[in-house]
Amino acid sequence: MILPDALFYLFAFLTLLFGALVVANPFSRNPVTSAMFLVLTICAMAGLFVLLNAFFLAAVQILVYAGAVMVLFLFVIMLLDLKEEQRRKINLFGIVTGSGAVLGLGFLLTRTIWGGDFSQTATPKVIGDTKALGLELFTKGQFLLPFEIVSVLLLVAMVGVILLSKKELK
Amino acid sequence: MSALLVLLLPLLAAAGIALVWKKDEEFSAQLSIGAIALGFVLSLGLFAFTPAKPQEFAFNWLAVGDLKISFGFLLDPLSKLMLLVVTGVGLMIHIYSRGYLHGDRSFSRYFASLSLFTFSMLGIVLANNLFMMFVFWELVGVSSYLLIGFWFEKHSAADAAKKAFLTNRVGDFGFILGILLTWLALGSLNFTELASALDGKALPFASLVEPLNRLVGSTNWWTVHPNVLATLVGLLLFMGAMGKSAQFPLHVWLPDAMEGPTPVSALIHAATMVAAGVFMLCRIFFLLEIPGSHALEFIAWTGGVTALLAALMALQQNDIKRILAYSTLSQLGYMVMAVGLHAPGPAMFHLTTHAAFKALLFLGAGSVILACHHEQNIWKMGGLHDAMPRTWWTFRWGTLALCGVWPFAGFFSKDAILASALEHKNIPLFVLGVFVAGLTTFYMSRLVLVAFCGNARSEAASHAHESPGVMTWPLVALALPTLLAGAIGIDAFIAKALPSEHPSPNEGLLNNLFAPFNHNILAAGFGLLAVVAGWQLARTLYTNAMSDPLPEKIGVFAKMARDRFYFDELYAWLIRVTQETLARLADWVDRWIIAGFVVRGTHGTTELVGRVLRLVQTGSLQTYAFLFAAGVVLVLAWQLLGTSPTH
Amino acid sequence: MSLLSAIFLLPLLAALVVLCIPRNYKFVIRLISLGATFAAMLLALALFARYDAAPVENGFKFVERHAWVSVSALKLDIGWHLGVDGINLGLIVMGAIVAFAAACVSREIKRLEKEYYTLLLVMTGGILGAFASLNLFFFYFFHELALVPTFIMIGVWGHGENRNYATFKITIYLSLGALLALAGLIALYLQSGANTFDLVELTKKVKSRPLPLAAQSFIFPLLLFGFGILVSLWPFHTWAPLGYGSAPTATAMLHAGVLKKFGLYGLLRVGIPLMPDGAGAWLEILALLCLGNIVYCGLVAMRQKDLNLLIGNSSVAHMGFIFLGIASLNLVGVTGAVVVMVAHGFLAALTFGLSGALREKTGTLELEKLGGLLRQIPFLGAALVMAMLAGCGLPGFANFVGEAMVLFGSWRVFPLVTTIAAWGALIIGAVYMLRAIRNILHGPGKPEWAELQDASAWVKVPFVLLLGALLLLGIWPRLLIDKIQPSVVPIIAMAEAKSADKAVRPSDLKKGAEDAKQRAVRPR
Amino acid sequence: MNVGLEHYLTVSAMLFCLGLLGVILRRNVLVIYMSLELMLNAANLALVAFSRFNDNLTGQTMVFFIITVAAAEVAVGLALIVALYRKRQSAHVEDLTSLKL
Repeated sequence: MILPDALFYLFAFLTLLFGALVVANPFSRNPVTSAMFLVLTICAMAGLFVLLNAFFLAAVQILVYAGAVMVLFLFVIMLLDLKEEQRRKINLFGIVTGSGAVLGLGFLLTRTIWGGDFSQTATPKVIGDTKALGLELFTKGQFLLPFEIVSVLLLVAMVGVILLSKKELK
Repeated sequence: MSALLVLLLPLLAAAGIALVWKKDEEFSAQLSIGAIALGFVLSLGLFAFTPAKPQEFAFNWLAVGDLKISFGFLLDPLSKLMLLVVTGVGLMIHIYSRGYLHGDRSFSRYFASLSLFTFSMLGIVLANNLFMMFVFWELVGVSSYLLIGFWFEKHSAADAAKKAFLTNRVGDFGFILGILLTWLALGSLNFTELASALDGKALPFASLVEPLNRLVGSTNWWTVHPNVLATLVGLLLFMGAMGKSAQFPLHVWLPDAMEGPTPVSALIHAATMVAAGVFMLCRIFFLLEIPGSHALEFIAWTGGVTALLAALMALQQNDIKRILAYSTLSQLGYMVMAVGLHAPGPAMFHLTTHAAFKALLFLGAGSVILACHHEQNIWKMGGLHDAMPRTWWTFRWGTLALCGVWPFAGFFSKDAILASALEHKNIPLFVLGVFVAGLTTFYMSRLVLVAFCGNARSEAASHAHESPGVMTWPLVALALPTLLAGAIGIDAFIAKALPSEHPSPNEGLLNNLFAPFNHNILAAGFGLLAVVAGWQLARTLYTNAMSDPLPEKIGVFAKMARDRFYFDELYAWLIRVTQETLARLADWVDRWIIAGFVVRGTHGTTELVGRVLRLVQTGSLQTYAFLFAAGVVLVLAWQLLGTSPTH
Repeated sequence: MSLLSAIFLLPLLAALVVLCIPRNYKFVIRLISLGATFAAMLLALALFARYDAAPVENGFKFVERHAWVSVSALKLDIGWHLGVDGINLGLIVMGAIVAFAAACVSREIKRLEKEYYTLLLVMTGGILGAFASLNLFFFYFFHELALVPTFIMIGVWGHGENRNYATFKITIYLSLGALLALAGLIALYLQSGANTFDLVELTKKVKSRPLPLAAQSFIFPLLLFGFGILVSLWPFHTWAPLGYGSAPTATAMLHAGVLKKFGLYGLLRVGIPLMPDGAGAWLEILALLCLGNIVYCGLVAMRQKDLNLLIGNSSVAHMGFIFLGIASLNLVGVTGAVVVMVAHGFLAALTFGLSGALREKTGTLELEKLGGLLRQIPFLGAALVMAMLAGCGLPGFANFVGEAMVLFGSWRVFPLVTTIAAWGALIIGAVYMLRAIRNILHGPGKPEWAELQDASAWVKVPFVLLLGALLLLGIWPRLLIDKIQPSVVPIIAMAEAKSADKAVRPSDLKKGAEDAKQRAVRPR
Repeated sequence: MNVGLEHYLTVSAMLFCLGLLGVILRRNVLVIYMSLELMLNAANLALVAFSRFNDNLTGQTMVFFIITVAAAEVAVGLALIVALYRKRQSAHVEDLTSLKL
């Protein structure tokens, strides 16, 4: 039973590595590289989802997130044809305080995570495959209304985007 | 009922003049003279025909809880006598001032305020309780303010009016406190009730001591002893009299009050207003002589000091009206001294005679001033005795009465006071009285010798001529009581009103003339001796002297006397130090501390805080994101680190 | 629409009518506002005449009551409850008379008349409504209704160079005070558990079950200092002289004369009876504060160079007397306080009216510049002299009666404070009043004022009216006092019906005085 | 020691911090936006982990909705960035300081 643990560590390491690379890419400041690394992070995340028996979500993650959202990002980067950013003066004070705050937050979160004892069920009976998720969403009746509202939300987002990106005609 | 009429007539006259406000003199003069003439006749009626027993009728003016203030009249011999004095002398002065102020622009305003004055004076005389007396006390203060400040265009007159009113107000402050204390201790303000509440009770204030002590005692450095309270009541009420009768500490306003027209000085500062204080002392005499209260000694000595001080000041005055003003002050000192020597009877007697001859002297001075074209300095007059015969002999009678020469009224009343000083075994006051009598004769004869005898010193004096009839007839009318008042037994009449007096039977005119001699030969003898001494000294110094020889003789003392012993400067300095600095401090605190620091302070701090917060809005996304993150971290830290993680 | 509600609804109605009149009919606007205030005055006088002092069930007459909002779920009861007893009767009549005088005096306004008169009428309606209503909600609402026009009028039509500063200061101060008072009222509403804003029910409830001491000692200071600020109690008084100095005459008359009494009326009606213990603890402090009012503001008034500031400070000093009367908590003192409230209303209106007329004629109120005016303006001068003398407590005017009663009342409870207060009133008051007369009226005539002519007949009407009122109440005070006293007795009874743990209360002192006099038991 | 809930949560926490760091330090608007997405995914991870270890599916349905919302958000966000770019011709954060007081 040590395979899933090994896989967990692998995927976890990959996710964190790619995440770090999205944020602070030592090689080039080009946004495209960070976009690519974001895609890789999402795929690593999908792997983790699989480990957590959330198979449907892993697929959705890759399909929607990696596929659609990142493509949008690339479109915008291409549209704005951002060049390599020339390195502006490093605002050391900003960096130090920023990372200090983030470290503080990380320390606090881990401290509480490892402090609290969570009741964990060793072997879950529930498998997050499509049928189970479908039943959960539509028959239990709890999430039917939110589902409809989300669809409306998407519509609103579309209208918003169209309006925003219209050229000022007047 | 007729008393109400006497009181209200002048008020109606004043109101009538004020409302109609027609400019012609005739109407206002006739109205107010008619009112006071009718008043005089009625008070004569009251004086003669009503029974001696005091009657009282009052109606309830204000009744709230245990405070019952009524508005009523107490008619007893004392008030009837004063009624006569006020209306009698007042009538003379009304007639006189019609001539004196002829042609003045605000003639009707003068007569309106004169009637208002008479109304308030009558109010004091007739009042049957302390509160009503206080009400009219202030009204008299205001009407004297209006009269003294009659020529308000003159700076000196306006200031004199203000000074008079304020000094009176200081006296009234003491008076109201006295009233409050009597009301708290004895529960009522009505004279008859107070008298009944007092006699037959050992120490009325004893019951009050314990609670008041606890209340005031919180400052526990002085305990309240009943005698202290009794004296306190006496002194506070005396303070009211002090203000009105210009006694020692509060005497500064009287000389300046000469700024008003002469009839006003005559009316106010000779006959009535200043006498109100002495009348009040006699009226509340039973409050003053509560066993254990030392108020009376204090009063006696204040009177004595005032008499001496005023006499000294009068020595060096050159303005004829100021000399008479100071002589009034010293005579008032006599009366207050008499009250202090447990002798309200002689005090009232002296008050009545003084009213007559002092009014005469003032009016005489008025006619002299008018004759010499408003010249008031005696060293600019001279040789008037043949130019103005009628004024001359009436003035001479007044002077003789004032100095206390035998047949005249002044002798009898002053002798009565000196006799009571002897009876009361108060030798120092007796000596002081005799000395002041000498001084009085000295400065009065100085005035007479310089102003009337010798030869004219100024061109205006040389062709002075007798004043018109309307002015000289009142002089003659006043000269009669000056001569006869002493002997016709007024003191016997007064004695009936004052319980503490032993009424001596009034045995006819003739033996009254010699009563003072066989009554107390020592007092009469010394009195006359002082008069003769004073006359001789003045004669040697002043017979047709061109300038005042006294300053070389007594040097700096003369200057001090002329400058009134620098009391005015002392008070001015005192006010400047206490009140002005306090006012300046209060204004400074108000402007800077409360309005400035507190208000501007809060205004300033809010602005400062605003400016600090602005610094945070740097506009860069980074700082916002950072602040956001830092905020989250702090909250989490505070929350999580607070509770121990081991749960 | 009974007599009482007609008195204050009339001006509000007139305000609406004035709104509909086009701007350039200036004369019609002025006529309507004069007519409305005159009618209100007549109604108020009729009310005064028909009010007999016969005791009635819970002390209020001409009662008018309509439930407005009474949501039992929210335990809320805001009803339209009007009523008059001895205390607010005098205030309403005085308010109506002063309002009419203010309407007459506002002839000096030369621009934006329409807005001015609407605001004036709204203010009058608000004032009279505040005094007439017995429901705490409307009591407060009408006060605010009257307060807002004050700020606007001072801001727009005011005089003087620091007019804006004065407007802001008076607005902030009064809103702060009103806020505190509101907090106090709401706390009272909640603590009393009577679930009603109605004063009569509230008093009944509190009489049966007094508020806990903790609640009282918390609510009373709120009310005291809230109303204190509204009434310019000593440390919070700086807005008053400044505000009145730069206010237009009518606003100064109405606010200083009438609206300022709202705080005192509130304290007397709500503060003292409902929270006797709370009041007991604070009265000594209140006595000292009002000493500050009388003496401190008197001294400051002495230093003022401008007549309006002097009068403003003197009106603050008079407030000290009313506070002293209330703090004495006995029948004589409190009745005296109510009399001073009414008398000072007339006095403040008169003095501000006169100084407004003077400013209109001479253009300045600087004491140095003025001088020797009595010859040119005899009527205004005589009225000013009488007003000033009334101000420093001359008998024959209503102020003296009130101040004498306050002195008698508070002498028993705070002898030292009363002595100093008497000194403040008699001497300090007289000093600055006479100095003002001396500087303005007496002395030789100055050339620049030579061609001044006296007030015309119409201008004299309000001053004659106010002087007449002062004199009438001064000469025959029982006209007002017999009506006030029966309504003060229950308040005093409630104020003294508290735990007798106080060290020295007036009751012990009275017992001491009583034994000495062996008098029959007096009505307490 | 087998992998428990804490491990997943630690990973999610670290990923969240990384995202936050990115938002604070990077000055290119798009990269900030991507790190934002990173933080969002960290949250998803934690939710799924909870749903797995608490043995019910609500966590996963939540993630499902979050993803849809994230998609909508990205669309609108990018449109905003494009509009911003068109107006200011720069996507660099330091040029967009018109909010400065």
